[in-house]
Amino acid sequence: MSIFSLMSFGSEGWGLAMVFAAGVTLSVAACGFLIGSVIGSLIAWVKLSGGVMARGAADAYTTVLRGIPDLLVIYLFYFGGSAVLSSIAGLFGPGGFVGVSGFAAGAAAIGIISGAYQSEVFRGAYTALNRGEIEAAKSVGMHRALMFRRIIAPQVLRYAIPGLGNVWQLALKESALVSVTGLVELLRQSAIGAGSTRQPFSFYLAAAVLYLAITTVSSWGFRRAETYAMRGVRRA
Amino acid sequence: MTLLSTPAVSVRDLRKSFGSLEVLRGISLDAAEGQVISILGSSGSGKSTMLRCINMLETPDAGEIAIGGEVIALRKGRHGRTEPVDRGQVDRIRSRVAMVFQSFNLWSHLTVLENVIEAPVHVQKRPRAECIAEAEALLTRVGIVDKRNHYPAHLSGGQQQRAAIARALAMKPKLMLFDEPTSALDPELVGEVLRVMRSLAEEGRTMLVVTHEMGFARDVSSRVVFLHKGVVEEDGPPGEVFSSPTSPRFRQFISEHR
Amino acid sequence: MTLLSTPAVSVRDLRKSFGSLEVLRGISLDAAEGQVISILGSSGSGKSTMLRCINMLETPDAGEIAIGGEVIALRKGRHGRTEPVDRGQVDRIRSRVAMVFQSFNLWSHLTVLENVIEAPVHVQKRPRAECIAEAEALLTRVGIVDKRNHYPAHLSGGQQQRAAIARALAMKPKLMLFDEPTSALDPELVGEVLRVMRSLAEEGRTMLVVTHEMGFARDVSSRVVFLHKGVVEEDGPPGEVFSSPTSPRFRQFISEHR
Amino acid sequence: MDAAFMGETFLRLLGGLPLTLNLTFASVVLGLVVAMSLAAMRMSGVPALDWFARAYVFVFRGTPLLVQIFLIYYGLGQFRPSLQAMNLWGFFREPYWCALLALTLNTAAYVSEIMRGGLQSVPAGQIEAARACGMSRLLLARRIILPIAVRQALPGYGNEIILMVKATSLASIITMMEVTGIAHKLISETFRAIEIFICAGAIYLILNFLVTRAIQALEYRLSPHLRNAPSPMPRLVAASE
Amino acid sequence: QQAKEITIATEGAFAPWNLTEPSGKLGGFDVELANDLCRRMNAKCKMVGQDWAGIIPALQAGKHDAVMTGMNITDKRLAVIGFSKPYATSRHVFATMNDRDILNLPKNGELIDITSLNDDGKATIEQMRKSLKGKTIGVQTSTNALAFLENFFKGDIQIREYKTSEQHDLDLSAGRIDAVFVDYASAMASLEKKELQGMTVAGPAFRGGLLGRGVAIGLRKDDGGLKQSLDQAIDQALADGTIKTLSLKWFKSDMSPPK
Ligand SMILES: Nc1ncnc2c1ncn2[C@@H]1O[C@H](COP(=O)(O)OP(=O)(O)OP(=O)(O)O)[C@@H](O)[C@H]1O
Ligand SMILES: Nc1ncnc2c1ncn2[C@@H]1O[C@H](COP(=O)(O)OP(=O)(O)OP(=O)(O)O)[C@@H](O)[C@H]1O
Ligand SMILES: [Mg+2]
Ligand SMILES: [Mg+2]
Repeated sequence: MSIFSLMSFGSEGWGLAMVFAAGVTLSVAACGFLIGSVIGSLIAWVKLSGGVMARGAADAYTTVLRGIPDLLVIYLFYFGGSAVLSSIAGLFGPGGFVGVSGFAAGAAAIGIISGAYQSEVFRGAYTALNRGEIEAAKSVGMHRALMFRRIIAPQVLRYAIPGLGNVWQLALKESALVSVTGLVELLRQSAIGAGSTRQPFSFYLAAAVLYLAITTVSSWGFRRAETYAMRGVRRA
Repeated sequence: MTLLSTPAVSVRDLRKSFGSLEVLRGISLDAAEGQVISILGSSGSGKSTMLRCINMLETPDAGEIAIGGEVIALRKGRHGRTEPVDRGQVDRIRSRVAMVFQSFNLWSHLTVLENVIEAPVHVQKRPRAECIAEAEALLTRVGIVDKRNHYPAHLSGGQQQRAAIARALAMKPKLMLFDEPTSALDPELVGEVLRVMRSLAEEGRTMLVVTHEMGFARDVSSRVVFLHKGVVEEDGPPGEVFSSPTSPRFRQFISEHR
Repeated sequence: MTLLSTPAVSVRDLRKSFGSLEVLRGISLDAAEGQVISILGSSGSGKSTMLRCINMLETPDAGEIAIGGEVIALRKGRHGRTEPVDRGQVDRIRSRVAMVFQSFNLWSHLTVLENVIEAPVHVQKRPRAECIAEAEALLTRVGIVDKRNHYPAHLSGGQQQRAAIARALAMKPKLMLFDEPTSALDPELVGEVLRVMRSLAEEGRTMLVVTHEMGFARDVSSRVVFLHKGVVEEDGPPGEVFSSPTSPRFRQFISEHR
Repeated sequence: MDAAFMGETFLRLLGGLPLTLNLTFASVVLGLVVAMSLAAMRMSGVPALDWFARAYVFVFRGTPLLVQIFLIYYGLGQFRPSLQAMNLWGFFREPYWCALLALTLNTAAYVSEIMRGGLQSVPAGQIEAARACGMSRLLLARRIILPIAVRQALPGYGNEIILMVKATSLASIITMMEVTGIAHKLISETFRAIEIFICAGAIYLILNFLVTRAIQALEYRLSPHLRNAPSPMPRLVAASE
Repeated sequence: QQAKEITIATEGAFAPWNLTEPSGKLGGFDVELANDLCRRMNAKCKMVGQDWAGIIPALQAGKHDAVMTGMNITDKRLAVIGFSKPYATSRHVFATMNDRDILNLPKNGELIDITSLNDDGKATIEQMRKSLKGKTIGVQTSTNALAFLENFFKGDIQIREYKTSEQHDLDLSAGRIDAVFVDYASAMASLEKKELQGMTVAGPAFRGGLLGRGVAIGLRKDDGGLKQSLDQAIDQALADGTIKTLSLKWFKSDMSPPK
């Protein structure tokens, strides 16, 4: 069977299933990435301006979450999370399994992992900022949040976007690990297809193409964002 | 000099060191409302540091700063460093004080016009349309209204300096701190900027101006302060200090000026 | 003015636009060896752009630049933009030309001393020890030898400017391009820097100096060039141009100067 | 938790450590070299090279490493006759070389992006100052751009090294039994996934802890100019170099 | 009697044991047998697909009640989970390519039961050890097949472990390994693929003993009586030939466990 008929969109083809799985990959990665952005900027902020204790905690967070295999985080979140919820539920009534949805657990796990990476990206970008411009913001009486929103964030993005692009790719790939929670994303769908039809190449090639399609769209987005963020920067 | 009302800014025994270098070694200074004080001093004498302390961009090691009668509360923080007790207070005071930096420090991601309206719109929360109109008037006054949609990186040095001046003026501050505001300007523009500053003084705004322009110090300012090695060496009305300086160091300093 | 030898720098019909803005609209200028040329002009008239073109930091849209008799070869590149034919030639010429930038542009990751010896050691490949000795002498001369191990971020404005001047002088260049080299300096230091420049001129080095210091233009320079809206409006020995300016625009320009 | 079981697991997992270290170190070093060539291609101004580098980054960043390893090892394995004809089979026959190749090509794409971010953060004025004193491109890159860019890119690069330590685990799908490979084997033998992963996690955590500390130390060393006060003990340039 | 609700997980990617159709519907031997068993138990069954790596943790966490995915009983697995009685056993064979020099292993096509190895069997294995000396053999990791190779051939052959059987098939055809030791059903499925043309079975088939604990349904240890009813159902299905029929349908050979 040729790869084209294998991947067709008819009832005998895997095309629809693969595209749907790509959609799952995209959405779980995007949710995780956004959660990670929030966590990452908070952690970066703590690292840059927090007290000794807070900085230590933030440091431990990034070291541990970047340091351990992502699969472990996902396991702990999914199975650990269910165990905790189940035992809480057990207090109120007859024991039973309280499921954390695979999608929610996956997005949360990707979020807290990519948050650790994003915090480093943000911190690095912050150190590249022109101190003088921050002082100018202080000198007009901007309070921290306003300064963050109006001056720091737009400029941090300038230097952070290439790094964030990398983390986004990472989140996209991490979504493949979420399959242990039963979520059928692109790589799991490929493995299912490969195992069921014994045609691994066709499936992995199709997966590669779909990943590239996602990357095409997202790198176009990142390029647009970069052009925008780099406005007003003189290049030598 | 007798001060009739609360001084617009009052500095008492200000001290500041960087590492082992004592930059300010006990500076005291009062400026009444509407006064224009020229701060002279050789390079490295601590002029910028003093202005930056007044605006709390550097926290003084010791001393007291009061702006419009309100003392900025300081405390010894962790590691023995001084820090403001209340950041809110600092932000509030700063929004009434404008500063023109020696290195301009325009926000590079905003156009000239956006730079000028940033603080009025977002800090002082004034209506945007009104701010834009005012900003354009200011930019016209300093002669760069045609550059309003340019980013700072695409301006000449003098244009950047004028944008920075416009940004400070747009806040309509009670107190203005100018750090060499005409260093990058040609004589014609210097004249124009000095005219603007004079009219501001007449409106009753107070100004501390670090400058190397003896002409400005002599003709525009109501008082001249000469800093040397972190202390005030000379302080008085320009007529007095230029004709009969008490400090030999100041005499030498002005002797070079042709 | 008759030139006895090849001019140290010769600019023919230089043109440069940024987008739709024509900044230089046909500038011609010859400087004989040992001449000190003051370039005056109001803010935004294209002074910095001209210096930057001579050093090929901006590629001119049209015109010819020759340094020490060597014409910088240009060609139309892709997208119709001009580009140098031989980058090696540009680098070689630049290593004989020094520039002091309006915004200093010190290397932030190197200390003052490292900034000063960087080009002599790595570009000119002179012995390190010799360069350090010379650098320290220069830094002493401009009065910041005690700051030699500081990073630029920890210097005052005037100190940064002096470091930038020392960095340029350390290259012992045949041609020097100064963009407002005394803008951040106090009158005493201005005097000292002008003395240094005069002694360099006496050694036969050529200088193009963008300045707003009329004193310098009048007393130190051998020629004054006044730029206005991208063209040379006035060009002649200071005695002549200041006493009887031909251009009404220049007359107005200097009238503000007290 | 069962301490004896954890101890035994830990020991067995340590057996995979040399391979994990080997793959990480080799791919990080080789990847850096490839990434520098890619960055050079992108800055070269030669359209063909620039285009190639962009396409490279696009493909290798855009697809999962797992798929890359799979296609390089099993995929190219299908072309044995042609590879033999080109005398490349000796290389592609070995899972180690295939794993190393895939890891290197993959990390190079990411590192070249990180470098690009670092390069962008070098202020234009400082580059111009270097050009103005006649620095050639190479010298400019070596003396001015790289030191500033490296400082800037270091946190991102630290991320990447850590990712590589963990990415070596994918080598297990082509029979290379490094730490994670052994962990998976133990899991399918015993199904005590959490305990085994915690042991494996501890090993990776220790490795990565060392990596982060090393990067932090380097970052601190490279940024004296960003610290608050000038060093009380001035660096004696004259004496030290 | 009220119908019980049971959730059964299967990998859905291990043809022909279990597989997924493009529509997402599960199929294969395990799935059809599971449906049959449930009918016998008068239970309401739900089959779910679940990645192999998470299948046991999810069982333990209570996400599903049984795992039916062509899984063999092993001692180490028994330490963690419970098993029903075997519903199938498989024979294992060496498979290689036509062009390799290990084609002529002894006793081609015969079946050797290693539960009680007779002299003839011992001699055969001894002979095979000689022919296979120095060869690289691929095998799926953590399977009975691996245990068998380690027990009988350790020291003579190089063992290379793969995650899936497709992967060792690919390496076999690429020539990185000389043979694979594999479940007969899986080998049969591979033989049909045109990419693996020239693949062939060599030597005898093995069953029993190390290989013969059998394929069974994984359960939690405290399964609340589920094991009992499943065992009963399996006995019935064995007795009335259902398992044999299904086995012939999916594997083209009888995989019923020995009585
Ligand atoms: N990169 C750029 N992009 C667009 N416009 C520019 C750029 N650089 C300079 N200009 C414009 O070119 C004109 C000349 O600039 P230039 O820096 O040469 O002025 P200048 O004579 O040095 O002025 P100043 O005395 O203020 O330094 C200005 O109007 C400026 O806005
Ligand atoms: N962040 C800093 N760290 C260490 N030393 C500093 C720092 N900022 C300033 N200094 C030192 O403090 C002294 C005073 O600096 P300041 O900027 O106040 O001088 P200034 O009077 O404004 O001089 P200029 O006229 O040159 O601008 C200088 O010797 C300078 O080197
Ligand atoms: Mg200053
Ligand atoms: Mg200029």
